[in-house]
Amino acid sequence: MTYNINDKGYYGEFGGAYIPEMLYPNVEELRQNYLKVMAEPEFQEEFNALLKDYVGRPSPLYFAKRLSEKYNTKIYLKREDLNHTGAHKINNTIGQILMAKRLNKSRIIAETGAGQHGVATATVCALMGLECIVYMGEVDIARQAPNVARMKMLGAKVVPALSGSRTLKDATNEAIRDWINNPVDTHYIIGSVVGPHPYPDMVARFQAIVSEEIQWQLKEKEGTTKPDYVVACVGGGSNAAGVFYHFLEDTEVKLIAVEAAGKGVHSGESAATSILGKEGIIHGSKTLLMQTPDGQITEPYSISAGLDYPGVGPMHAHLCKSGRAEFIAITDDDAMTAGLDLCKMEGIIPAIETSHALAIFEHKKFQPDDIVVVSLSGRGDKDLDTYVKHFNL
Amino acid sequence: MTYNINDKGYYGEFGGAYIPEMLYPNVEELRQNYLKVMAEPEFQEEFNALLKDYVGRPSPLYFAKRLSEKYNTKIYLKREDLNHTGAHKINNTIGQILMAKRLNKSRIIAETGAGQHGVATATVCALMGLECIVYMGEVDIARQAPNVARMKMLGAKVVPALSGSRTLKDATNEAIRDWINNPVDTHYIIGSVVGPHPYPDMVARFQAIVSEEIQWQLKEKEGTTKPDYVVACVGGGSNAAGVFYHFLEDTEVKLIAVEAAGKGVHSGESAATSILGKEGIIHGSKTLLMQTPDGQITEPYSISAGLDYPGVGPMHAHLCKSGRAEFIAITDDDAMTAGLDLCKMEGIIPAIETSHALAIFEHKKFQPDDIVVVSLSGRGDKDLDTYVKHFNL
Amino acid sequence: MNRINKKLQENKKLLSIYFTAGYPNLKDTVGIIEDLEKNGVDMIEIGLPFSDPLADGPTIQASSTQALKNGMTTDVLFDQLQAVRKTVSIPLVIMGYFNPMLQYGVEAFCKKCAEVGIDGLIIPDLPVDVYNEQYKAVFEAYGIINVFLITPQTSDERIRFIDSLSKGFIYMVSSASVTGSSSGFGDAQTDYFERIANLELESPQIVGFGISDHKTFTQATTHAKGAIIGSAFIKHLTSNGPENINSFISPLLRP
Amino acid sequence: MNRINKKLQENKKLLSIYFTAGYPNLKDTVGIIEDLEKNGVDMIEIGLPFSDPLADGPTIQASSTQALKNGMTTDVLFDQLQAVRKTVSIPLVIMGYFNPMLQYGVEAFCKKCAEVGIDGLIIPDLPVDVYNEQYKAVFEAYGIINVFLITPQTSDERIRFIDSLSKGFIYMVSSASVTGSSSGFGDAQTDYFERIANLELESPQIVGFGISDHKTFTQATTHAKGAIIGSAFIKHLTSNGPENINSFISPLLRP
Ligand SMILES: Cc1ncc(COP(=O)(O)O)c(C=O)c1O
Ligand SMILES: Cc1ncc(COP(=O)(O)O)c(C=O)c1O
Repeated sequence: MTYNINDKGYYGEFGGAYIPEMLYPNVEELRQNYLKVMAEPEFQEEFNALLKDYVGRPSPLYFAKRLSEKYNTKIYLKREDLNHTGAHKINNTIGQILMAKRLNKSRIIAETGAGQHGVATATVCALMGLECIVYMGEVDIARQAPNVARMKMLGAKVVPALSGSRTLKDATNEAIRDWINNPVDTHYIIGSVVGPHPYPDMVARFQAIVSEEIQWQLKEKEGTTKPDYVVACVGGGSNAAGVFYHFLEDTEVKLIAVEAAGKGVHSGESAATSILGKEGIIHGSKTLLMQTPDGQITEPYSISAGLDYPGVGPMHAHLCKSGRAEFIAITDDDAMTAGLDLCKMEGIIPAIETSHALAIFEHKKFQPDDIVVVSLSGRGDKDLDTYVKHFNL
Repeated sequence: MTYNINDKGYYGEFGGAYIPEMLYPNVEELRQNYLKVMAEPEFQEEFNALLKDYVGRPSPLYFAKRLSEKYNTKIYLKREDLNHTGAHKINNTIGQILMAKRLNKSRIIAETGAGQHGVATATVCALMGLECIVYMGEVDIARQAPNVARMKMLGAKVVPALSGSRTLKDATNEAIRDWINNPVDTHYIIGSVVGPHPYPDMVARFQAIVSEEIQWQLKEKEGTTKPDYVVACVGGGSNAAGVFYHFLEDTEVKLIAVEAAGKGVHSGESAATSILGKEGIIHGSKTLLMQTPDGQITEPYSISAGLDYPGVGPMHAHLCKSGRAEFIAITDDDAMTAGLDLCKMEGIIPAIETSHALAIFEHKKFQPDDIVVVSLSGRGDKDLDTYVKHFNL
Repeated sequence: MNRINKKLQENKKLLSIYFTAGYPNLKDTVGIIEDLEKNGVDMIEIGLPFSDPLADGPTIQASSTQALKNGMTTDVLFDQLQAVRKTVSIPLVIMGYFNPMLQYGVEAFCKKCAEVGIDGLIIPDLPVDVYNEQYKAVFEAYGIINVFLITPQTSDERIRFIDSLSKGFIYMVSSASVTGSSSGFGDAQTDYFERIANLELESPQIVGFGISDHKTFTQATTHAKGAIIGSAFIKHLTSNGPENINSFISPLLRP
Repeated sequence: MNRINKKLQENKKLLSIYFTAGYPNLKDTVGIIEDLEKNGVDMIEIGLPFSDPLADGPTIQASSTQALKNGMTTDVLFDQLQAVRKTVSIPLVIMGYFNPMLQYGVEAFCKKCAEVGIDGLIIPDLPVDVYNEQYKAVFEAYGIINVFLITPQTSDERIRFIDSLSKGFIYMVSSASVTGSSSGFGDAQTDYFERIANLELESPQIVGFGISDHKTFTQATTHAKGAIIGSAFIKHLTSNGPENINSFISPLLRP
């Protein structure tokens, strides 16, 4: 079995491009070009130079000494929080903005949940001097205010999504509508491994740099390219796709995907797609999603805006269904506690999304000589208000 | 002439240790040990490992293409904003916490203005499991709220300084008082190249990594280790000390120090010490400071909390008086405009402190083939409110 | 012969109306269908509401949200349509997104359509290729016509491919947009309408998106066989309720 | 002979009082000095207020801030003291931070002190070594005694060095703290007092910091020659104004 995409754009039975005809030319243009463009030496050169000099890659692989002692195992944190703009999201937006330029697009749209992807998109648009419109759910605009301010400073227009649960799913709908309305000059920078083929694969490839680095960094530190476990939180799944990528086919490396259980998986306020979801179509992709028996998409809930999404990318649907990755759901409370714990133990304030992944250590026991790499997908500056309120600091 | 410190702890006529006898044992202990400890291979190893794996060094030297085009010169940005915690300040706190551990101190105090040094100190204390108390002016607590929240999350106690202008100077007074009251178990992590000898030199040495990197990074990019200009904002001067350090004695490299003019150098609301200051003693050091004819220290003003200090470190007093560095004062408005300009042109939101340095390009003309390295000393996440209000975003 | 094909043979420009099932009230569906036919409408698209109608503008979105709140589901819709063929004879098409159909089961869905007398389906997010490879056989087994969309961006080559798969009419999206976006047609549309006419496709075309009144209906049908009105009719329902359909339709047909 | 040295020869425990010049009101300075002498105080430290008194606790800080607001400056203080020796004969010491003196000019400052009859200076932030290397000659030229501080952390070796430079008394800081911090003395202080006594220094010691009443005065002067009260007196001034100095001093001396 392969865990990568096939040439029809599917991971196992998941994926594809379930898009209205209005989007066909755009998506098809991208599908025909993305691999070719990415393979161009000049593209690679420009991409890698920006990752190095602008984003600050490689991001460190940091051995968390005190955390490791506490949980009696070897914990490495892959420090995507140190990237420019503060999360893994920028790896993808750098790649996509270069793609958009090669496709002669002059106008960029994006959806955002936590605002990290919005900021990362606004950032690369400023860098390239392109117009930028970011759709963001009204609820997320309120709970991720610092990122809204950042997008505005970067010159992006932030448009509130007012329908549905007014979170990431609805922002994505609005972005797709914009794209339908602007089919010629506009590139849609999707922020995760979701959406119609070739987006999941393209985004995963741009994020794959993360696991590529983990391999040589671990080699330097532990003499092996293989961790025992790789742990990542999953909203749409781009972060997990990035840290899993180069380990997908090597089943000696165990993959753990952490989802948001919200107030509890069966509380009715959750975003644990792997448990609550069924096969279906969301945002142009066949995948697992939370839905009513009738096929209406359910409004998810998580304290973390970036995980508050009723689907997962098709890669993850496949990893889940095939058993390749273990899926674990972490509640709001457990995530928050793990986040604060990292602050106090290691001096790193994680994004609440990331805190879900960190909670793994209270939920699963590892062996003393296990090498566990956790993706520190983002920093928590955007979440200070939520943390402060939660803990009455 | 030398621009470095002499063995009595002076830069030219500036420096020394004008401290109450109560601080003598602490400062003397430090003076006797700091060079020895820093020279130890294990210290170097631990310091460098943390800078690499925890802080994320080397920080990129980024060629700012669009900015360079706009100003028709070659502008490189030294990306200290990408460091863990978001500014150059952490270079110093990593060094000092290792020093404190070797001196068997269990309790750490610090002053902070912008909150960056407070966060950087709280961070390394969390990392090492040490108690941390940060003094911060009441005015700064209000205008740098995100950093206050960060310190609390990191487990530090933030104590408001209520005297004087309730900014950085007063926070420093409070920290010194704390140290007087706790002479045995406590190390005071000063956040800039200020204070009694050996602090200015010790902090400068910890920050010197920045110019060390600039040398080899520039060699890679331009084939020379020497920029034509190095530009940095100066509050106490640690950022400038770091980027100047390895160029101090090479007068082919022109040094530009940018101070905060506030509402105008002669408006009565300014922090432009090099123009408004006279020789005197502040916080244990003989240096330039803003004062009344009577020797009372003047309350400074700047929109930027980190530059809102009535003195400069003795190294900078010497660089100023000797003419080795050019000192330029930038108003609030000009700094803010330069900051927003960087957002829109390069996708980087700078700290307001840093924005002062960036304003240099509107104030001084460079040649097309000049290589101008600007220290991007910190990111602007802490300043979003101030920017948003200033520009009505 | 399918009612759609029969209707397409009539020597007239066809007026087709879209509305969202279960809107404004859950039980309005059949009444609206009957009234539309009585008022001279040629064909009806019954919208099966979806939580995330990403090809629709605010008007149809809002009507879908309300319909779902009212309790509309796939089962309820089929229940309501159970006896529709006792009173209605014009072609009926269900327009909906693919996920609800997938959950119902595509075959079960087609079967049920056939049972209650639905003639065709418009599924914006079921791409032509997926239909062709996976679902064509089922649709044909139950005699359900699948209606494909084309847009001004669709290449001639692709249009011919779509034409070759079409068994009824081609849904010609007037401009690149979600529903309810544009008002009136400009030169770009005219060029597009003429370009398509010149292709001399096998399938007749019915224009949708942006048609709201007699003028745009006339413009749209200069070259095409008919036109579909959606958002404008939903707005009418929102303002006037389901009782006064005549006041919307009659000025369209007899201005 | 300097008034300080003369006073130190008296066979009694000396009570020295600190207050901030210009506090509570700008013109209170001389009146307070006169009253203190009248009430039996042996020596007075006149605080020259400073904007950033980093060795002082909140009480003295606040009095300094107020004094500066009242208009106290170095010039004003010397003006006020111009005629003080007409009415006051006990030793007078100015206690202040170094920067205002530096701005005045250290030599000019010493000269002025000598002119108005100031006997010594206590400058917490002028370190012994700097004094020794740069300012000793000037102080001695004008007959101004510089008073050095020692603390419980000061090593014996350093204390002996300080002793060797002292021309008057050593200011023995009772505990490691800023002014106004502790209340009462514990074992640590007693040990420290005894340790210093055992060093049998040349210079007499006067204890400061943490003395507020007859009890602490007695404790402090068991081994030392005298004690200085600062914050407690400032608090008294704040509460009772400059008129009732007797009510503070007399219970100290005659409980
Ligand atoms: C820090 C961080 N981690 C994780 C995520 C989840 O997204 P994804 O699963 O696509 O990585 C987000 C989304 O905003 C994020 O900001
Ligand atoms: C980003 C940044 N730059 C510069 C400064 C000024 O301090 P220094 O001159 O010591 O570098 C500060 C102080 O907080 C700061 O946060």
